[in-house]
Amino acid sequence: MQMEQLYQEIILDHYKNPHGRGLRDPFDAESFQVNPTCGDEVTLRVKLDGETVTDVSYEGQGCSISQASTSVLTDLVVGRSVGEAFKTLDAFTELMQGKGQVEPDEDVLEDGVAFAGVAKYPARVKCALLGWMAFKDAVVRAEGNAA
Amino acid sequence: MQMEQLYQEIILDHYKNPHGRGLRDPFDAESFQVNPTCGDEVTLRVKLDGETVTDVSYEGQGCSISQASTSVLTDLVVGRSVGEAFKTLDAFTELMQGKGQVEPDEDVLEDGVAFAGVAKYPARVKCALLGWMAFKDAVVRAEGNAA
Amino acid sequence: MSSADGLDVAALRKDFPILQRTVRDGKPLHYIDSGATSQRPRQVLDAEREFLETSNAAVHRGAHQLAEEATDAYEGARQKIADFVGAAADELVFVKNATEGINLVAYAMSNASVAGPESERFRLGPGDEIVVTEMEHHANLVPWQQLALRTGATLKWFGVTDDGRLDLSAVDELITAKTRIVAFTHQSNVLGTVTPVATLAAKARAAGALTVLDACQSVPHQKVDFRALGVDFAVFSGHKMLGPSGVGVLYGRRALLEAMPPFLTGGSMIEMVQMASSTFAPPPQRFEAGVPMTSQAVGLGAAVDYLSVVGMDRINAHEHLLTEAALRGLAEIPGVTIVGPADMKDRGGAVSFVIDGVHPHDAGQVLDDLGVAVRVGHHCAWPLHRRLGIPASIRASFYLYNDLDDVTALLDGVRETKRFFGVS
Amino acid sequence: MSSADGLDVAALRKDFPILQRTVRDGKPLHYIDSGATSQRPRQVLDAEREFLETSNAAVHRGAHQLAEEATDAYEGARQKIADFVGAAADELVFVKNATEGINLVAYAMSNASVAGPESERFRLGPGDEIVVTEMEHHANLVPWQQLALRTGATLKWFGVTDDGRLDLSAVDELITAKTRIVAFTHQSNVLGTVTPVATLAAKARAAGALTVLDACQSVPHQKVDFRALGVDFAVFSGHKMLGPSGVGVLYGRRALLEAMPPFLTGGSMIEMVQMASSTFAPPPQRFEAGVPMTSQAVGLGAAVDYLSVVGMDRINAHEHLLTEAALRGLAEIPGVTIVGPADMKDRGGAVSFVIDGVHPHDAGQVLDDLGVAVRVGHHCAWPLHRRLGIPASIRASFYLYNDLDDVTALLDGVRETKRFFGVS
Ligand SMILES: Cc1ncc(COP(=O)(O)O)c(C=O)c1O
Ligand SMILES: Cc1ncc(COP(=O)(O)O)c(C=O)c1O
Repeated sequence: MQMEQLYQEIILDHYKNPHGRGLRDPFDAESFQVNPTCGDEVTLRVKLDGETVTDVSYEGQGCSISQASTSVLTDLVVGRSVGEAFKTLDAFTELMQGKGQVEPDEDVLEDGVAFAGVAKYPARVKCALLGWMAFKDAVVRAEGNAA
Repeated sequence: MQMEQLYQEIILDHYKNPHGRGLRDPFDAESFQVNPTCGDEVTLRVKLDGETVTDVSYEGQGCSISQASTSVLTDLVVGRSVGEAFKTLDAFTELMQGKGQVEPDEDVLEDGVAFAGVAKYPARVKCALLGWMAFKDAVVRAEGNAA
Repeated sequence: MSSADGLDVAALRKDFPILQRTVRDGKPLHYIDSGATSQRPRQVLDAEREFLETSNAAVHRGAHQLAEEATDAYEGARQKIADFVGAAADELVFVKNATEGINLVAYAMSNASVAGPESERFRLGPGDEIVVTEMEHHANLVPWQQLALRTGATLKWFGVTDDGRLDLSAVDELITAKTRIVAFTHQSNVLGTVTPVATLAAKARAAGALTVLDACQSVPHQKVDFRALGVDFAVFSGHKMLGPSGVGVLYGRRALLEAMPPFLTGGSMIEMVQMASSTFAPPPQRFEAGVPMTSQAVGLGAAVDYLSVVGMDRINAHEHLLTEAALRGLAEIPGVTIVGPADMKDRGGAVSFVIDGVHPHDAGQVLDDLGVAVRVGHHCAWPLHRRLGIPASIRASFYLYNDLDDVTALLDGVRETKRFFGVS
Repeated sequence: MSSADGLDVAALRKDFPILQRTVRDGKPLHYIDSGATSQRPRQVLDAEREFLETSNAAVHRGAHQLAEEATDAYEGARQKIADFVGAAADELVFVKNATEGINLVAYAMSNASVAGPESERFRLGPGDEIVVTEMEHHANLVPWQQLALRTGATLKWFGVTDDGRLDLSAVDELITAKTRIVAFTHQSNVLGTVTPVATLAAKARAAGALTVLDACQSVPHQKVDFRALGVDFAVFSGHKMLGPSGVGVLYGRRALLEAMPPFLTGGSMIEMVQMASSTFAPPPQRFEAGVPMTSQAVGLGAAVDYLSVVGMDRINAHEHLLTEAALRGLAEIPGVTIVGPADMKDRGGAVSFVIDGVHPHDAGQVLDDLGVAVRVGHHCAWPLHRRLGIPASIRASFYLYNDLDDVTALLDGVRETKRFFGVS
């Protein structure tokens, strides 16, 4: 059974006890993302202070992969600069789209390395990226609003 | 070579020397028919006198089969009653759609029996029926006008 | 060994090469996803290949021997399929899938506004109403939304009851003199629910509305006779009934097809073409623009032969048996809720369910790891899932090649899923 | 034995089972009708069958292993085909045939009037002009006539010269600020004429018009690069390039596909669906409603592999050699007139002609009786035939599996036709 490789303890922990969940005010921009093949959805808000991501709050419904990866996202980006956050986002995206061939960097991705197994299941990659897409979109909107 | 069975002398004769060709006045109704797969076309007029077909005149372009069968048509219907003409039409249609299994009745079809070989070539059946469809349509129109 | 219903499934399964394969490190494949697409027996694969190796040519266009043979094979398949669903050959239009068939009708109706007077009855505008149901597959919903958008007509719908039946209580408010189209499914691809087609068709007819039946999930699984059902149009897909992908069928009553304006235009569907304008061939050619899916039609003809030899009644009885076993087994597992009718009344072989505390996607993953191929998600029936208050579901859908082993594997998989995610 | 151009036709022919058969009482088959549809090598048949026997499932819908493999195979084919025509994978939409591809663009443009502001640039109305040519296949003419009818736009066209070239003398009157679409063929399926695509595309671009290229007769026969040609949209069909029937391709520049409203609607092309309205997925999914022609896409991928291994340049050179031989041979037969360019400049391997005193249908019948399969009629280019003053023509169209024997059989057949009908 390869399920243990896919569903690492870290993933199941984040799924059962998600970090930063709930929609909070104030925020600079909100993004709603949906996975059309399964109906999973997430609404995510970001609050920036200059170049710093000061809060990420979210609500949604979805599988353990999508919920846990959004929870991990908040750990990885809140308190960091937008530049750093986007670097992490790129690293996570690369890992997910790497078909299991990409070696994750634990220094960058921390708990995110637990998702390495997802990359072998193409139908689940979108789940893992759902919250991250929402984050990217929300930041772009926030910066657009500020400009 | 089975071509001699398809292109009987009678067909080639009618093709080279078509009977009743040309559009004539007076007429009661006209029909234009086209074979969309090859572009062959015929314009055909009928003149009725009560129940009698007194003239069939036509013009068109097409292969030997379509031209010859229209020529044979004029021989078979002019001077006959509409009822008789439609019986001949039914017999000819049955022969054409019979896939080579129908035995033609020479008493009814006269020169028309020469087309028996056409029934084995499905793509040519429409050619043989083109003028006959025009005749049928024109008579229906003529009777519609009269009514 | 033949099952209780007289179907020798073990023998049948030998006809389906893909069912011999294993998945996920050597596990036998339990393919319980035929509602999405069915597998093909070698008889269908062979028929298509034989056609391609002997008679392939452009149909209805050539005069040479290959073209004659190809046209014969293509039209022969049409006749065979027409016999199978109680229609005449010239009432069947080959399309690429059922989705295209529904779109064809919807676009022909908006095209009617720029076509001749013969297509008057297809014209739609503000004040006119289109009625669908809340249990439709997106294929029988979105095209009507778009038609409403194009024409200014209004879209209305039948609701669904909590136990997954069509809510007919408002039928007389829904189907009225304003109604122009009633489009509904014969069998829900999620719930398995079989709808009262004849009743709805009669109501629609009395109101002067046209009916469009989505027969995607009925034609593969039971004997269907479109004339007897009294519908005006119906669609189904080849790939769900042992046939090839890339071919589907639109049925339309002859008088309607004759009056209906074309949809896709181009070669083979014309009567006369000039630079400025064209006229069109009679049906079914009018609706088959371009070189068609020739070998696929031949393959679908072979699929219909295969189904007929096995017998639709026996197939239906066999699926009934499997569905009943699955429903019974699932009901015994704590935390599992059936989505749709829990009994066997007016119900086909799609069994959808949810597991408390486990997202369907996660359940599907564990099942897949055990070799059990089911579908998870909203199954292209998102509004239905929203209505039932669930984001997604797990669907098992049976066909003639499934057996009680597949049911057992499913039930074991559900238990293992619960164990894995620690829910009880 | 390899021919002068280095193509080992005898070896290639062994890959095509149908070419081994005989017709009309044992005569070897000379299949010179590839312009209508091509034959398929066993490599293509095998690829499709292997897919169906191992990985068949509904693509983009399932999460089980079969669905993963099927999706990979389907998207892998898209990538392969994209590489073959100089495009990115997400710029290719799978359609059932080229005809559907052209209709897709034409309907998307009329749908733009009820879509959001992002599709503004596709909207068409009175005063706007659509430009086509007099040498178009009905597939690239009738959809534009219908679009004009639906929107009130005006249809205009380039004429054809007596020697079968596009008459560009009026180009500046035809392509103006009013022009919204310029739709034209890359290579005439009747005349063999190759059109100056880059020139026309540049003119259209300068005028702010969109170009739609009918590449049905170019992609199978020469190296084509849509980006390099600078067209906005292009279409071609699988069945004309050794691939399956039931699959074709629409190419569209990414930015255009992204802004274009959908055509067929239903499953797999949506983003969100509610009862009253829906939003749509990004391209190419937005344009692929319903379960697609999965195995056919895989087969087309295999066809592209086959063509690439043989080499498009060698195929082109080989057809050049056969065409030249046919043109030379026909010119020597009294009473035969070539329809289209009589020289090899900007010319592909379709050779159409008429015989004085013999109707093309009758000539086709004699040729067929001799085992020579050619097409007779207007070849879905009726206005072109009318322009050239002929009701129909005889067309020989060559492909990689033809050889000089086929040319000889054609020429002998034409002579026999004349003898049979007693014309000299
Ligand atoms: C130039 C041209 N355009 C369009 C088509 C239409 O292709 P299809 O019938 O495969 O859609 C053809 C072939 O029939 C063609 O030769
Ligand atoms: C009930 C129902 N309707 C319509 C469809 C659409 O069929 P297709 O995707 O073959 O067009 C399906 C299957 O996906 C279905 O189950």
